[in-house]
Amino acid sequence: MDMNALTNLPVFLWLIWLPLLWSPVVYLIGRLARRRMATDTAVARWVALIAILSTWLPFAWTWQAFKASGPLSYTLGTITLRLDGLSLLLATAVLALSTLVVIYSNTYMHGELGESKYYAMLVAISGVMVGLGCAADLFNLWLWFEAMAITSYLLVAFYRDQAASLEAGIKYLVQSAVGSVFVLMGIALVLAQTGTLDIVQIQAAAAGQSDSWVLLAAGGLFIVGFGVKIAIVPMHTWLPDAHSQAPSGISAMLSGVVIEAGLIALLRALAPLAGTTTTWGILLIIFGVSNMVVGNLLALRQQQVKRLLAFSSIAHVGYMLIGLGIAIYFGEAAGAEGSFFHLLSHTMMKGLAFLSAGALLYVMHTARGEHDPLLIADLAGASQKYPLVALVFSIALLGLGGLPPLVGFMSKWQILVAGFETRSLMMVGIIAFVALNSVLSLAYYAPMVNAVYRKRPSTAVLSGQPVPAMMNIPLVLLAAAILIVGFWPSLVNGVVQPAGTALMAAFGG
Amino acid sequence: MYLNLVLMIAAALCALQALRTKQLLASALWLACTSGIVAGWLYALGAHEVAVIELSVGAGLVTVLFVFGITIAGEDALGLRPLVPWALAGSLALALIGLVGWFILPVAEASTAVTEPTFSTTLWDQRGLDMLVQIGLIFAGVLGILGILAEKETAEEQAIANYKARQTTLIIPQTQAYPLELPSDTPIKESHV
Amino acid sequence: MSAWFIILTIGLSWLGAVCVWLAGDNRPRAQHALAVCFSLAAGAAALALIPNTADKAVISLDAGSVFGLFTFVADGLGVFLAVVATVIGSLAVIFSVEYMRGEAQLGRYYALVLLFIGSMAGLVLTGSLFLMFVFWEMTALCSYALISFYNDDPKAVRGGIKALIITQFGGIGLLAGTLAAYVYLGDYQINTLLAKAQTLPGGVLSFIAFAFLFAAMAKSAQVPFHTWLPDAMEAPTPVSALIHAATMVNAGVYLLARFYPAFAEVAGWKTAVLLIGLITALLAALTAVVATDLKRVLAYSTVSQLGYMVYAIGVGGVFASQFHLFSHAVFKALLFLGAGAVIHATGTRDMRQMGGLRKQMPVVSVVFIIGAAALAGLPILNGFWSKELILEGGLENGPIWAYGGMVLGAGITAYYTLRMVSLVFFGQPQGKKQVHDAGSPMKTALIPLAFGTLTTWLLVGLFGSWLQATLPYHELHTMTIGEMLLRIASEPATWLALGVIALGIAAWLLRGRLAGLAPALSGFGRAAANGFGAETLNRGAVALTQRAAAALQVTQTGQLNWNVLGIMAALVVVLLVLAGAA
Amino acid sequence: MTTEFTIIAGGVLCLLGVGLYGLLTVRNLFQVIIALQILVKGAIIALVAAGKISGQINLGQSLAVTVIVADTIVAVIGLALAVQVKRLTGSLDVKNLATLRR
Repeated sequence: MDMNALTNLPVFLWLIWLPLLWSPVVYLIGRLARRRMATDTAVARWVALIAILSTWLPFAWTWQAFKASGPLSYTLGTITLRLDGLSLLLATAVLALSTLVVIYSNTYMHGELGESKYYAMLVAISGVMVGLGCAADLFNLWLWFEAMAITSYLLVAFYRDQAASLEAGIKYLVQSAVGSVFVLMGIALVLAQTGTLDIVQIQAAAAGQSDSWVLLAAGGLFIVGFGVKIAIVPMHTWLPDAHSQAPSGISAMLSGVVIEAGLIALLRALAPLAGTTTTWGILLIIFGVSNMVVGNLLALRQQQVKRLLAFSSIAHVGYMLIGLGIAIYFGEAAGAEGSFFHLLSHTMMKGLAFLSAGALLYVMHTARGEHDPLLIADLAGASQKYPLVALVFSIALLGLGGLPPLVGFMSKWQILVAGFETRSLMMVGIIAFVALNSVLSLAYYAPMVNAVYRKRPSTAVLSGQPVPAMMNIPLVLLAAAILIVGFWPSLVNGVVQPAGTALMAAFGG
Repeated sequence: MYLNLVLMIAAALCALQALRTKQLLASALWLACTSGIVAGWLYALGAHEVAVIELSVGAGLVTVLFVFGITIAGEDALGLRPLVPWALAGSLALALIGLVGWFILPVAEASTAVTEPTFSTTLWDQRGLDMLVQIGLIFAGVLGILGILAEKETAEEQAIANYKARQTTLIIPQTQAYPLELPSDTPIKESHV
Repeated sequence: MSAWFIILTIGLSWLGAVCVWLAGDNRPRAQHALAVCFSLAAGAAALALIPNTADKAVISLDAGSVFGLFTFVADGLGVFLAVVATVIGSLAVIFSVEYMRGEAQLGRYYALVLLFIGSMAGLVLTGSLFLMFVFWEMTALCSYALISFYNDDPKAVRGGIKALIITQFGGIGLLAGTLAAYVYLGDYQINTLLAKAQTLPGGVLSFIAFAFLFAAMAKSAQVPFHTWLPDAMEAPTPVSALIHAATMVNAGVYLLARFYPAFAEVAGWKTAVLLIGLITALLAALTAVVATDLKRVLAYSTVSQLGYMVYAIGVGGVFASQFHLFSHAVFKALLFLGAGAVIHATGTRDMRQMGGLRKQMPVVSVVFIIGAAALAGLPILNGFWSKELILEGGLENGPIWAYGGMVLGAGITAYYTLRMVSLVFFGQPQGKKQVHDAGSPMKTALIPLAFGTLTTWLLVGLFGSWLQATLPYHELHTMTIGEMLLRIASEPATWLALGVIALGIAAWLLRGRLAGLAPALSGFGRAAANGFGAETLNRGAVALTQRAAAALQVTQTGQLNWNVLGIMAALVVVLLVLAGAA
Repeated sequence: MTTEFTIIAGGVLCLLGVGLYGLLTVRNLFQVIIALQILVKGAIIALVAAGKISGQINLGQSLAVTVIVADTIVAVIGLALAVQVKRLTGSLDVKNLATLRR
């Protein structure tokens, strides 16, 4: 590969390679600095910040190029990477959230054993997820997916001296691995049936075999295989453990973008098989409903804040699945747009919820060297000592509950509109059920908000430490985004609409 | 054809044995056996290169790692009553493969032969991107193992111990400044006035 | 011009909320002052809208995608309710200066009150169904947060969450109706729905009509959704006066009145509305008879009066219902604030521990009795005129049995009102505390309301012609003051109603003789306390949900083997579904 | 040819079935990882056979190599986790590894 070819690479590739190249640099510099000085000056956190900030540069260029000429693509050998609306959506969410998480971790993770590894993985996983969003070859997609899993195992089981953390890591690993084998089986079936792995070519080949049972089986395997990572009920059982045991920044990443990356991987894999049956959409709707029921009911009984938030993620995946189901089954583009809007708003809200809960966990337990979970009872009176964290936490929770004028309401609304647009009586019933679930979810969000504003503080609050200043930055930014996009939802149209268009194109034509 | 049948039965039996045996070391060796048979099977299919890799990695490297792990960790929890009842586990597994089999069997005849580039061209040129991603994968894997398993990293440990010590000294005056016990429950005002 | 006043009405309230919050809880004086200033300014802006009403949208912003045009209309109905919200809102804020003095977390209190005032004004001024739903939910949110304001008290927390869940549950009706209208009409404009209602497929129109009715029932605390309102009385009393008496609970009635022209022809709709109003008015009034908590008596009376308004719409009396809404907002705010002054002074809400306060709190007792007389429907107070208008409309256009029920309700109202007044202000003092009359901020709020209770009925002609001029789709039976006087004085129905009210009063005065009835009524008292079964229904639903959740928790075994079983079972199910469909 | 590939598919399904059955019944963490490895063997054969069916056995081989690498990494991380669990809790039993539930 000569220099000319290197400079001619499409700019979006740097969005993928740059973090991946930075990752070993972050690790090595972090290690060396620590060896040399034997103090607690962890350089890795600053290098990671530079790394993630530098990725915004190719992002801006990519954005411009996409606006100017639509989807970008790059082919090496027989494998194509294509950046379309869907990839751009994921890239936006991933980059934004990982930047904030790096800033957040600056104090949260400071002084932990293996800090440089943490940052190396965090930087790597953001590149990997962008790559996942761009993969246009079925096997390559799986490989990115596997890479995402492998980079996240360490992050989940980061507290290696905590049995609970290891337990969560093992469940996550085994269940992901089972899912990944199912996906491989599906890929083998598709390859055997169509003779190709390129998504566009598969679609062309599958179009002629609308009654192929082999392709049906492949689609089923994809749904279940990727479904493990998306936490579709009943493959969700690992999620509450992993999300509650991981460091809070990672919980935010897992809930905010990793689940969503899995969802986009599923859509990519399922799209070329769209012609074989219309049942895909129905399956997504069925799973969406079961996700909402299970997620909400289980969240209702939780006493640990992070575990509760994890269950609420399961419920929120349900909304996205229903929107996508509407889009796929009824051909209703509004469903896809609503779903992608909800994906973005869930990234913001759940990101904020985990980060602010994490901030409280940090000041009440972690900073004191304890590993107790944050209980709802611990929240009592937090507003008196931590007014800012209490406010943003409440904003996140009320947004998740779907109260206007926060962004969660707007995105849910769009999904509901799509449901009514189908003018199908069954769908209207389902939408009413969705709305009912939204109301039910208030039964566990509202008590937390109440607890935060109690006048009599809990012991944990009384003995808590002050919130580090760096931690406030991502909290304030996310809260502002939730409010601003809530008041002005068309702000995100630039990301959401191309994604919707891309999905409809992938499934429709 | 009969070779395939034999290999298939042998592989499945070895695999089953690996999961049923009551000795961890034996279990790892049965896995190596399975791997060896699978390698032979791959060879018989005409996949000569991958057969070699399977033999060296699957039967060789992985077994060594298993044995290594087993010697560190020791035997434990073997042959206990399973958490999912045997009957349920067996019938669900059978139902699953039965269903998948119903969907995909019989497998159709091979399509017309395509002239295909050599293995190395396919691997390094056509699937070059996969190779690139794999580098990242290996890096992440190594880091992951280090992160989970690394023995005490003396310099780092020391630094952290220092850091934690200083943090604790920061905490102590604070915990004393705030009363840890809640003030005795003063009744809330009867009505909210 | 009116566009700016609308922006000011909503914007000033919200800006005030932010400012009070930013002022911080360690500067309570600044918080009180800021809250009063901003609420008064918003009230002034709303009043300035009165001469600037119009029947067309004066603000229109394109929000894009599925959110439609954000429009605001300054028509009579909207402006009237916005004025009620902001003016009574500012009086409640002034009252709070004394009532909330020394309380912790004033910032949260005032911010939520101001946020509520702005949202309520937005709810009635907007011309877009989508925005209406947004504001609808925002008022519910503020209401919830203020009910739970004293959130160290589990009762307050429970009450708040109950209110939130029930009104949100009703909100699903508004949501479904709005979405159906959007899908079939192509936009969210209220005027589009009113203009094109008859072009909708019949089933769709009925769906929208009943969905909106469902929403209105939950918001306006109609049976069987009324149980949240009495429990909402854990809120600070100025909040009860503002949100749970004068403004938010009227939103349901407003919704029905606003869309009456579209839904009047829907088969069964008017009958349903009428029935709900009748049942609510009667049951709530009966419950008020046995309640002993002063604020709960007022809450039940609110439910009952809302029943009157709903009934009025059911018999086609949109104007009468709005006129009663107006009167009720004024006298009920007066009653609540008066009750607040009493509770503030005595430190209890139990009427059995009050008594004899007439001498100790002369000003409060005078204004409270004025308000109570209006509630009882005694001439010539505002409640009398508007209630008579409703009853006469009911006699003319509704079934006679419903009319009979409503007149009976008027008698019961008189009975419990008198009971309340005499328990609180007459008889022997029961409390041990030394009680003082209200201070000047409280009086500043009470006296204008008392004055309004005496005089607002004089505005009937103005109010009517104003509504008629700006509501193109409504057929209103408005009248001038002279017509009203003549009509009410000449109708025999008036005298009948007054007779029943007199009977109610007599029943209280002769209660000693009627004591024999007490055991017979005790079972009824229990049923009333239970909200006539609605409370059991609530508890049943909660228990069922909790039990389902507990049962579901078993599936989260935490054991790896079972987790993998979940994945396998999912694959089996997916393949079975696919096989079934293929 | 049909029968050959049908037999291979049957073999893949057998490995899949055995692996999944193992995941449901074994309680030792090492054996859990072994069960995962058995599943992966099935996937490798499936990919190679799929390549052969479509006349591109070298493609199938390339995919299989990648899968071997990736899943070996997963297995090793799993082993590392298991060893660490044993160090920390003194047990490899899945049943003792179920503190996070409900």
